[in-house]
Amino acid sequence: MKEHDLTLGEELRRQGISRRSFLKFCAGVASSMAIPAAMVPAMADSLAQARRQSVIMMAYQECTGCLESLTRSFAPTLENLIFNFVSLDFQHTLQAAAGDQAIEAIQTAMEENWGKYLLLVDGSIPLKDDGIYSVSHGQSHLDSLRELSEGAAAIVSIGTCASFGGVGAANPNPTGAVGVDQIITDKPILNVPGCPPMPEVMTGVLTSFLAFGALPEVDRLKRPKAFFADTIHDRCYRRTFYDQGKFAYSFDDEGARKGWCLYPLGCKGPITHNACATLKFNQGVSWPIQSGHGCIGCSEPDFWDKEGFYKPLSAGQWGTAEGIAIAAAAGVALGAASAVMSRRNQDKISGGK
Amino acid sequence: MSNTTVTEIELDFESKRFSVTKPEERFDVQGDMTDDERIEKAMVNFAKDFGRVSATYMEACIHCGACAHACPFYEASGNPRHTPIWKLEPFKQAYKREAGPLAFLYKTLNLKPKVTVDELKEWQELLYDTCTMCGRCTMICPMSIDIATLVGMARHAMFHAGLVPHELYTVTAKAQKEGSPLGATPSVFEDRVEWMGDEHEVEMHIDEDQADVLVLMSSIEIQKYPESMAATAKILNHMGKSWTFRTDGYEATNFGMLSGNTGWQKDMSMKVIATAEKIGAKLVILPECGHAYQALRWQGANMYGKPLPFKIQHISEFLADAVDAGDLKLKTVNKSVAFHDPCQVSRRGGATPAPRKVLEALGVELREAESGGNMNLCCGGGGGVITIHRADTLRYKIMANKFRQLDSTGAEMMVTSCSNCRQNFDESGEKLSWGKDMNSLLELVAENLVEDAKR
Amino acid sequence: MSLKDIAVKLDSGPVPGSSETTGLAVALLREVADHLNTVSQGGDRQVVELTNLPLSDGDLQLLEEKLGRGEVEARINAAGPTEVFETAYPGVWWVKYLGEDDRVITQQLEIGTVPMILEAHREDIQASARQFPSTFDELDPKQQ
Amino acid sequence: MTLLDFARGPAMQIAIIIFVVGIVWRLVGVWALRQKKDLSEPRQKGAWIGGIKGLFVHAWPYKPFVPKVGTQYIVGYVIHLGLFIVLIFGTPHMLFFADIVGFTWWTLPGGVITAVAVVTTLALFIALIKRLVNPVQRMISNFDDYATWFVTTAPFVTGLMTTMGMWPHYETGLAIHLLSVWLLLIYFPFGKLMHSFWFVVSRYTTGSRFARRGGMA
Repeated sequence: MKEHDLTLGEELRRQGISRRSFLKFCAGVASSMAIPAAMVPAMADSLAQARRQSVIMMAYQECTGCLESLTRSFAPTLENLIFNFVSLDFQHTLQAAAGDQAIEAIQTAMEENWGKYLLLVDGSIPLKDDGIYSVSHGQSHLDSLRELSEGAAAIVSIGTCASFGGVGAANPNPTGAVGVDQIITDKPILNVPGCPPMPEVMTGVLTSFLAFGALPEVDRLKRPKAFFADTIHDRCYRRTFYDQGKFAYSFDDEGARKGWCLYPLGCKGPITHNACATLKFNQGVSWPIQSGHGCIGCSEPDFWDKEGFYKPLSAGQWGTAEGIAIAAAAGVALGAASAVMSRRNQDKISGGK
Repeated sequence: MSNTTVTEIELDFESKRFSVTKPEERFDVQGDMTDDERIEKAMVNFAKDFGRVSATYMEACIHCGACAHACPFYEASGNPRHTPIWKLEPFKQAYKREAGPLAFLYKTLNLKPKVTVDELKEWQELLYDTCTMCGRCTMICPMSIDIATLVGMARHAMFHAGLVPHELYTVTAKAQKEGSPLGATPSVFEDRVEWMGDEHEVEMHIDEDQADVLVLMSSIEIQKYPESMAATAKILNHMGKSWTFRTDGYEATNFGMLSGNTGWQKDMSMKVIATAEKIGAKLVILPECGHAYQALRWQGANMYGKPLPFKIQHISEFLADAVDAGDLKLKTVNKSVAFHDPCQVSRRGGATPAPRKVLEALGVELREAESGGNMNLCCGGGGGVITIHRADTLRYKIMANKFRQLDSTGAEMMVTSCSNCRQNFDESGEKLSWGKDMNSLLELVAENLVEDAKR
Repeated sequence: MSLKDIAVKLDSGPVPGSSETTGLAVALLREVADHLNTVSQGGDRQVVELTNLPLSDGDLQLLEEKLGRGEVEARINAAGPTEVFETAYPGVWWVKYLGEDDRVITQQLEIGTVPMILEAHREDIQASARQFPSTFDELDPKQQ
Repeated sequence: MTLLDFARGPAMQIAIIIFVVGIVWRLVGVWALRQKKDLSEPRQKGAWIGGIKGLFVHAWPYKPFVPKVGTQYIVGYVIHLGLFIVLIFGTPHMLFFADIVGFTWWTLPGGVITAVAVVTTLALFIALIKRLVNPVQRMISNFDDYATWFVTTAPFVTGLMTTMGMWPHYETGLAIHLLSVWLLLIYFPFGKLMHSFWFVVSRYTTGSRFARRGGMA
């Protein structure tokens, strides 16, 4: 366990990585986290003092999309720096071990780093029927989460499922799926929602945890403010078109070709907090709005159940023409009834005339 | 105030206008009823005639307060209580609570409290003393609400609840009992007709068995301006019409309508209608009286229950038609004239062009007052207001405005075709030293008839 | 709207970014002017972050035009390439941190004597001081 | 369920149902009342022409009244036109209706809508102050008048606050804005906002009644 005793700075020097490279990494992280560039040297110093961190990553009711996304970080050479430095002690999908061996690995990692390890969770956790709908190695994920969280220093929920229940919790939520923070209440929890989440956010969160020894500042949904403070709409390069009243009304009209605002096509940018507009996906290649599709609000709770991805925000459940007709008929009935009552009253008054 | 009904107060026939002799003793509450009974009566009689039209008006108000600025009473007093729509407040409240489509909600949730007798007593002044039902408020109302009609309905309620101002009640009760509100009983009427016939050497027709034209008179004219009878006779004779006065149906005024007693209103109208039917009249001529026109021309058939078998014309309409037909040869009157439109005949009656046609035939220089014609300022005496002494101060103020309006035309001669307006002008003119007379259109025509043109 | 209503068309697709300017570029130039004043009076190095801002392509073009190119150009190979050039205004540096494939990770305007990434740092100098003597060890004794 | 989901979902549905039921209820409740036929002989035929005329003549006061109520009418027009412009030509608003009627139409830039909304809100406040200060209006005002003012003004204020980013969270602002509109819809049938229907009925009624008599209204 000699590796665990080295600081990150020492480790870097041992690997012959220059200060320049390290600063570049820090500059990249700082930029993505909106940390002032002037703080980069201080951040680098602090990070250099950090010790190797044990990380356990659990996959529960999930689709592995989050992991796919995380492994496509913005600059693999730089990410390697940090991912090489954490000790990923358990990750079901990536590791070679399986079955009993894998379970042993978890036990070992837990025991050795009790109270210190960072628990990353991917996927929602079903609560219904004692969590029977999602089980690994005979243990329900509900029990697994309870057991693992006990020894964790902090928990990071990766993706919308782990954060808010996500797809699993979509109406009618057959498994009673919920996010981590609805089960665990006595640990520091950080949510990195998104379907998938942005890899840069994970890098930023890890770096910040290592550099400052704590999870970064979060908003009311426990999302790191550095990435989730602004809405997509606030940062969108098409925002000026919104302000000018230039919109695309179908995916094939002039507005769409000219790259105008997608609000009428159901873009949820105004109510979605995420950093896609600045960081983009796939190593900064593009992101949904740049590809001509409105934001579907995947980093917000219940994004599946917001009346369809293509319904404008200002529209909603107005009902159906039949419903309105029924309401009108009810109105006619009530009106007629009240008029009949008034007429009867008049008849009574004028002596049954 | 007393609950005793006193109707036996002598009328002051010598006064400049007709009312009771001892106004200082007031009996503004009639009958022996408990408060609950009064409310019950009020609501029942208010709701009785309520229909789609009145309900629409009750629903439509947006409380913008514009009507105040059209009301002669508010303009004279500046008192927000005199805002026309406010005069209906208890009834609007009752409508919402008892009769409107949402009455159920209002009642069960008690959103609109029950109207009390004290409120109604308070509103007596607003519904009778300060409203002539002139309808000017409808002209300014952005929702076009016919407040005057609603006030009329509110008066139905007030009458049956025994909450009519003393004078108006007295006059009305007398009219119901004696056939005329001001003591013009059939025998008095007959006497005066004969007197006028002798005085003006004009052939009078009275109680003819058959006639084409039945002529009515208002008791104001019979008692105060009897020359009207002579003038009418003169013109009809001149035209060679078959006409008659009838002692069994001569009274044009309808205090049943003014005070709010629909039953009495019907009695009064039916008397005239029956007479006209009896003598086979084709035309009933109404005298220069505004509310008589409203009562018979526009409400008569509704009282009768079917369309009337004869035509009804206000004397000014009759004269206008005669002018059109060339039946009247008139001398030219070389004077400038300002015409005061009686609300019930012009704005609410629709006969606005008639007097103008007649004046044109007389060759006068008609000077229209600012806000004249259909927009005319009411004299403030109609709707029974002139009988009510409490209303005097405000009525004089209104008249002061009225005088200013007419004087600003600079006309030499003032003309109207409503004897109630006329008595108001004459009485107030004396009080306020106006120094001018209000003349009758009818009499003006009669005076300037070219007799030798008789066919 | 249902899926059927979404017209499918094979096209070159929308052009990412926009050639229009948003006014942000002008605001940035003002910020640079402020920083230049600070640094010229002996203040610390100042950094203007460009990546976080929703700059349009037009904005970037405008910035490049206004700032121009100066005397120094450098390419650093540390954890991937980094490009540095001095603008036409000495002391105003344009720094592009690139990933593999020369893709921009983050770019900044640095106002100061030398950009941070270009300097040789104390830790690295110390390391080279420790390492340097080994160069002698490997020399052929004959040449000593 | 977040506040916004509630506002876009059940709250909207409930509000629209109450809105429709209430309006029809109140209109039918009046129209189904008895109306005695007027048996008097009309002076002229074609009373309906007078009714149609009545719809328009009361859109602006007759000349003698202009000095007294002209300003009030102008303020009223600013409020009504402002409401109309913001409601019909604001893109998000148009999309709200488009979702119901199935077609879109031309809209105004956001800045113009914001400016119109600001002017309208000011006019609403002027109207409120007048109501509080003018003795006539203060006397005849009741709960309905103030409630109506509130439910009309609230969507403007919340909408402007949302547009200008004055809420801690846009989505909360949007939700509050939507809820304020639902409040308006729910209150609509029960108060004087119904004048949007009654004004037609009432003006037509008076116009035709008096055209029949030959008079003017």
